[in-house]
Amino acid sequence: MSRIGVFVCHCGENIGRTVDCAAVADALREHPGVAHAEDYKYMCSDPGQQLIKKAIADDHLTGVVVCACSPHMHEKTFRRAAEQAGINPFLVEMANVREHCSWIHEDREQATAKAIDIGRTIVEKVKHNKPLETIRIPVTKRALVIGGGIAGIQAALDIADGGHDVVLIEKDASIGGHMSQLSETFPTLDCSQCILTPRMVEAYQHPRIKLHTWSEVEKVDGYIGNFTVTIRKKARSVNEDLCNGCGDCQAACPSRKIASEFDAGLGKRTAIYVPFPQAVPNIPVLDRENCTLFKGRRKGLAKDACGKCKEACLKGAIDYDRDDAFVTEEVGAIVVATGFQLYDIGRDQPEGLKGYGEYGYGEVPDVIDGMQFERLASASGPTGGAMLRPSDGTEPKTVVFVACVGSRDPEKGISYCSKICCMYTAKHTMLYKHKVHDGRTVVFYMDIRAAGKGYDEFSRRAIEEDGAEYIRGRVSRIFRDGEKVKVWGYDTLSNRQVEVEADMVVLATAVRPQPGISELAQKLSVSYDQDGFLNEAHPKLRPVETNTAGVYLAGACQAPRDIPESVAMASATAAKVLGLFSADELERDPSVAKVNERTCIGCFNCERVCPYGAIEHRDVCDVDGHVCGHVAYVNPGVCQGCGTCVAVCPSKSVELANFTDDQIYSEINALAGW
Amino acid sequence: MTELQDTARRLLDEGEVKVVIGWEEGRRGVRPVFVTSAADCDRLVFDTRCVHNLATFLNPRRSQVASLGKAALVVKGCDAKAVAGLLREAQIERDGVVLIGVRCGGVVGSPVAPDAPALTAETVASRCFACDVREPGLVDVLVGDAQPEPPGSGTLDERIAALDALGPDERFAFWTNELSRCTQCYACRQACPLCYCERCIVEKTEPQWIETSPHPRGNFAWHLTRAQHLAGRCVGCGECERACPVGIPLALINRKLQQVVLELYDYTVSDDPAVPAPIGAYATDDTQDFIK
Amino acid sequence: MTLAYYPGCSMHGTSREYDESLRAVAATLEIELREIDDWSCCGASSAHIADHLLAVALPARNLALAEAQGASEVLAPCAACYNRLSGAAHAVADEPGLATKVPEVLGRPFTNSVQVTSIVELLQGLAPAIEERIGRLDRRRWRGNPLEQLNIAAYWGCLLVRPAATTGFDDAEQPTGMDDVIRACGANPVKWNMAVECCGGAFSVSRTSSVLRLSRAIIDDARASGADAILAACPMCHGNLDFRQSAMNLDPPMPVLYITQLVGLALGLPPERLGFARHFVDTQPLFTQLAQKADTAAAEAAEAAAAKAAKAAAKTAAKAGVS
Amino acid sequence: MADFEPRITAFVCNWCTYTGADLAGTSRLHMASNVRIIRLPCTGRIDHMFIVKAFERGADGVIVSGCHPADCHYTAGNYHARRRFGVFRELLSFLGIDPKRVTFSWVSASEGGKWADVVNSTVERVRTMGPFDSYHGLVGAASPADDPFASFETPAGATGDSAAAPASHTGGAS
Repeated sequence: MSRIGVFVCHCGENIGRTVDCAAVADALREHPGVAHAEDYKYMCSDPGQQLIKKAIADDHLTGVVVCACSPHMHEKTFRRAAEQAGINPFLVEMANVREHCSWIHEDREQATAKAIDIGRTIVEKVKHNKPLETIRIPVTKRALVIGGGIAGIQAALDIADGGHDVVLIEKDASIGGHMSQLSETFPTLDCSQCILTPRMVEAYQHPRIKLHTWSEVEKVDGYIGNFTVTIRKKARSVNEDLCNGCGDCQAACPSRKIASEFDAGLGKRTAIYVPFPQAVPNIPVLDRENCTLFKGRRKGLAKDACGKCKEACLKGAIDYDRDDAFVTEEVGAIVVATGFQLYDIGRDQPEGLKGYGEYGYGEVPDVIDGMQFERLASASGPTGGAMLRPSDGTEPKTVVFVACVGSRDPEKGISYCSKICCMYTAKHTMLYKHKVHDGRTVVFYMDIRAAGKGYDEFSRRAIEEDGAEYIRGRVSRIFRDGEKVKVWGYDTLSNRQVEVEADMVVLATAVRPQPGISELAQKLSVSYDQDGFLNEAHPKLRPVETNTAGVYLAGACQAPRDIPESVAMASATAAKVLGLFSADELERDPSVAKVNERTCIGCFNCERVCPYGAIEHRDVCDVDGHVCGHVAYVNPGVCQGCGTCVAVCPSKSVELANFTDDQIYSEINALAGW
Repeated sequence: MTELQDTARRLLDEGEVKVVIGWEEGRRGVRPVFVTSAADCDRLVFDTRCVHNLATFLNPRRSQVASLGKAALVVKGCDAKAVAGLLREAQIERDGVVLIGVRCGGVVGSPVAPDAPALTAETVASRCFACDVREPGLVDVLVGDAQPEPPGSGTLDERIAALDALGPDERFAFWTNELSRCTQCYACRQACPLCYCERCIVEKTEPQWIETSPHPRGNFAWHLTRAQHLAGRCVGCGECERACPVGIPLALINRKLQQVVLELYDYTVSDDPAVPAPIGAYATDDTQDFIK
Repeated sequence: MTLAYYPGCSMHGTSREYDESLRAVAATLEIELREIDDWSCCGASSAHIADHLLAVALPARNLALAEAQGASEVLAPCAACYNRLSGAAHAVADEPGLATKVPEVLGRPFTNSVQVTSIVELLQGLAPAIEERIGRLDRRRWRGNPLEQLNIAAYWGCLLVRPAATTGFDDAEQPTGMDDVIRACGANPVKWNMAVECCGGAFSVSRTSSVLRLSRAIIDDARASGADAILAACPMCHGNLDFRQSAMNLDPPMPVLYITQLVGLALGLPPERLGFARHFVDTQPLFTQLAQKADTAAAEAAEAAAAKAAKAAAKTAAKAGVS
Repeated sequence: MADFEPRITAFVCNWCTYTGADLAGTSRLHMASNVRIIRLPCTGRIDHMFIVKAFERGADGVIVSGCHPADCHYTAGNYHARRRFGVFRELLSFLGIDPKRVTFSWVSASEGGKWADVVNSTVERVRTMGPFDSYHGLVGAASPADDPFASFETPAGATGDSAAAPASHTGGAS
């Protein structure tokens, strides 16, 4: 027999003004199964909590209902109080008579009646509450960091320095990410590689960091504290243990005209290549798509068409027959730091985006994007840092920069601000001006968004000291006109059309998430927004966590981010990971689903709807031990307690703790007496 | 006919199966038969009276059938869809059963006639109008001659349209009247090849979601639940309605939900077990006109 | 296929060659055009700057007539008419109140059930039929399709694909539909910069100097991009580019073809039936040039084939000699 | 029907709508008092049986509300619910239960105003539709308290307290 205690809170006047709290207590005292009912000015206060503790002890209560505010407010408070008084905290529930009653109604009679209903409903529920034990799960104190850009490197270093092993994986041949491609960085104009390279080397040499480059996440199983990650090590065709990075293979390779990804297509590379001189690790990969030998093999030639790199390698490190290999790593936490790509604005676009064919990108050689400009300006770039335009290698005297190409243009598919373009465009005008003193820079912009430490000063400097001409307006068309590139635009401040005869045009194209981000998100059960950026758990209070426990976000995979923000996020994820690793066991809300194996029919509807992959198959054996069927099993460590499985179970053979059918049925029934 | 018998004989002779489940001539029309010896295979028949959905016998909980050993099952198009449903829902394994597909041009509404009647718009089962399968897929062997489309009769859809045209109150009155006869005998459930739960929800107490007393309110709850559980799964074999001793037009409800999942989710139940059922799947751009 | 046909004022007036070539092409491709009975002005370049309701009601009247005459689709070959008709249909569907207001103003029922189709959409859809017919012609001619020698710049102007929300059948900044039609005809669309730039439009009379400047830029860019001719689908554009060309002192002049004329040529219709005589820029030199190029190409092809045959014969002979 | 006060049972998810309703409270948005909320973790948890049972037990209308698409705390529970209720709504309608008695809505944690709107509009709509006597009366008694079958299953408390029930239900026995 239930002995429920009901405690009605006045919340000062917040509840008491519209609800007759004493009447609520009186009514509920008469309710069957209620052993104690009283009202008090502030239940959450210390004396209030003492009342509850005393009643639990004196009246031997089997459950507690606090008619007060929202459970989101004080459920924890009262559960803790009950626990201190010696009953299971999950036998305590809140009846929300403040947010859902006293604050939204005026008529005292109606509000009181409703408050009694709410209290009665929760009393009926608590009658069916069961004591639950917090779930404890062990933690593998090892982290996986996906992406070896600045965010991933920072997160890996912080976690490793905190004393835990880190597996860092990078899809490209070298870590470093986009930051390694930049020439100089805003707002300080310090050399990007000079500050990045030491960190790359540090990560490579750190005894606690295990690096997999040229690798991608194939599969993620498990849950917080206990992930099993399968990593695809893409065929590198070079034995990493034997290679000493001498570069002889690269020198011997006859295919020398492949567009270099690192130089954003402006430079050339060989088929076997190290993407850039400072690459970490300094081990080449063989690009099978463009390699003469592999082209021949694909055509089915009996004899290999080339083999120069193998001949050149004195260490015997080249291995043409290596296939993709798979390694599994056990980790307790995952940091996603996959970064961004620039919006390729050419004609052919993925679904939902429309491109900017009218800007001639990809057709007019002297129309380039921001990353290409970085390479032109970089001392390690294809021109050795000389400001020469791609079409004919001459020095451009007039350069037009167009901001917000793709960004903030919902008509064309992207409505968000890419955040970094205002600053890097200002930087570009300065880098250019510092190299071409008699050059002219024209910037078409929508707004200048320079919020950040030293940012506005920096963009003012571009205008005031380096003479960039800022024109507020959009560009309608860019096309080739002989040697020149003509830019048509509109100056919205002076209300006139503008035509600029430029030698080169730089488009500040939008920042978009990496291709394949949605597949990765699905592997991690992390949600993403309509633009493909990964969703944080809460935009303000949990900005680096995701809704999948144990998975964290750093850098531009979550939204457009600049370097300082990416690094700050990375360190924040490291703090989260180190916090997680500080205990040997995790505590989880015990509101998880459980299958009744005696009635489960093994249709696995539950498995099909489970967003977390928490459902497993279990064999059922007959008396002789032969497998005679299968039933579902919910892994309580993975289950997050949504209860979707319960709703689709035809025989109702799965129950969600604390939201059982019994409890809900009782609540519905309690309302029958309105 | 001999093709069917020969196939069954060969399967039993070669020991590939222990039992062939098909139809035979009974005293009151055709009836299901379990043939366990090759010598009995000439009892097997197939004609327009073979209305029963034999896939119900594959339910692994039917231990008497399972104890006979590996079975070969004679299937029409609708039966094959039911087998696909069982595969889709992990109730059976494909190599645990041999499927002998028979080409089917429709069956009669009532199987009790002494001879196989020719199909006319009057005699054909109303559900055959909605059937798009002349040759069942998924099968190991396919027998019988090519069949024409069943004679046109959209009576089922017409009746649904007529009900749809009524106001809610009139529809409610119609169904209250129909369901008032229900005795909750659960013959509809037993006949259904896809109602295979060992412990049906109606038998679950604590809580007892569905009132088992055969009053209209309990009957509404039962039939609402049965229909919802079959939404996107029902193969339209009509066995529930045929089994109903009080003649409740259950096929109307099942057919209506077939129309609904087709309209909302572009889904038609098929004999391909790899195609997932619409409930349990979703698309992020599913219709939500009804959601405020 | 039967379509309601809304000619508008131009097709019966300044651009009769557009109308003639359209009718010739339609007859060949077995499309019945039913001119809307009692059609009236679409409001084109003036109504929408005067009054919004008037600008919707004028074209809507014609759509209502088409509806009453049993049509489900209306072809408006003139780009301005198309723009106004599709704009009105869109406005009635989209703007609250207009669906009841417009029939009231018109004094006749209007359910907005008619689809408005542009000439480009129509011909794009007919591309397979055009190609099929060219294939049949090719089997009969010895020197191939002379249009294969034609490099032509597809000029869209402003009204066919703007605003994107009401037209919507192609990209507003980089449309490709006319290129598809050009390719279907066997000719080569050139890549150029001015496909959707303004020709000066309705200012042909009131501000001729602006029109000359704008149209000239278009013609110059077409020529610089290697075009032998410009393709237009708008009577106003054609007027500005063709009729006003004499004032530009161009040498040689740039022929401007209607899209239906090009299709007519591809279908093997005689130029007389396609109204080329009505052009201000003589198209004959273009045809002569294409024919010459085709002859040369055919001769070269024949020569190459003969050389190949000779080579093969020599090889066989050599083989025979060895054995 | 002016004195008829509809009884509405609302099944809402914990993360969006329940929190949105909290916000409505915090913002002191006044609304009709006819709705009783039952809190669930997710719309994915909501079974069609809840709705049927609510009607059986005297509700005149039902609200089902959760997170907007792509906002689900559990990633996809609301998508699954949307499918099931898309079908169930049609089923109800076909059996003659006017789907206007059931409001499905997406109310996020920040949409306190929308919640008030959903509550008020549902109450008003059901008020004009009148009490759901046809369903309640299926066993021949309008009030569950008078229903021999219901009293058999209803916890004694609910029946015992019916005298103290605030809103009087005006439906008559059929």
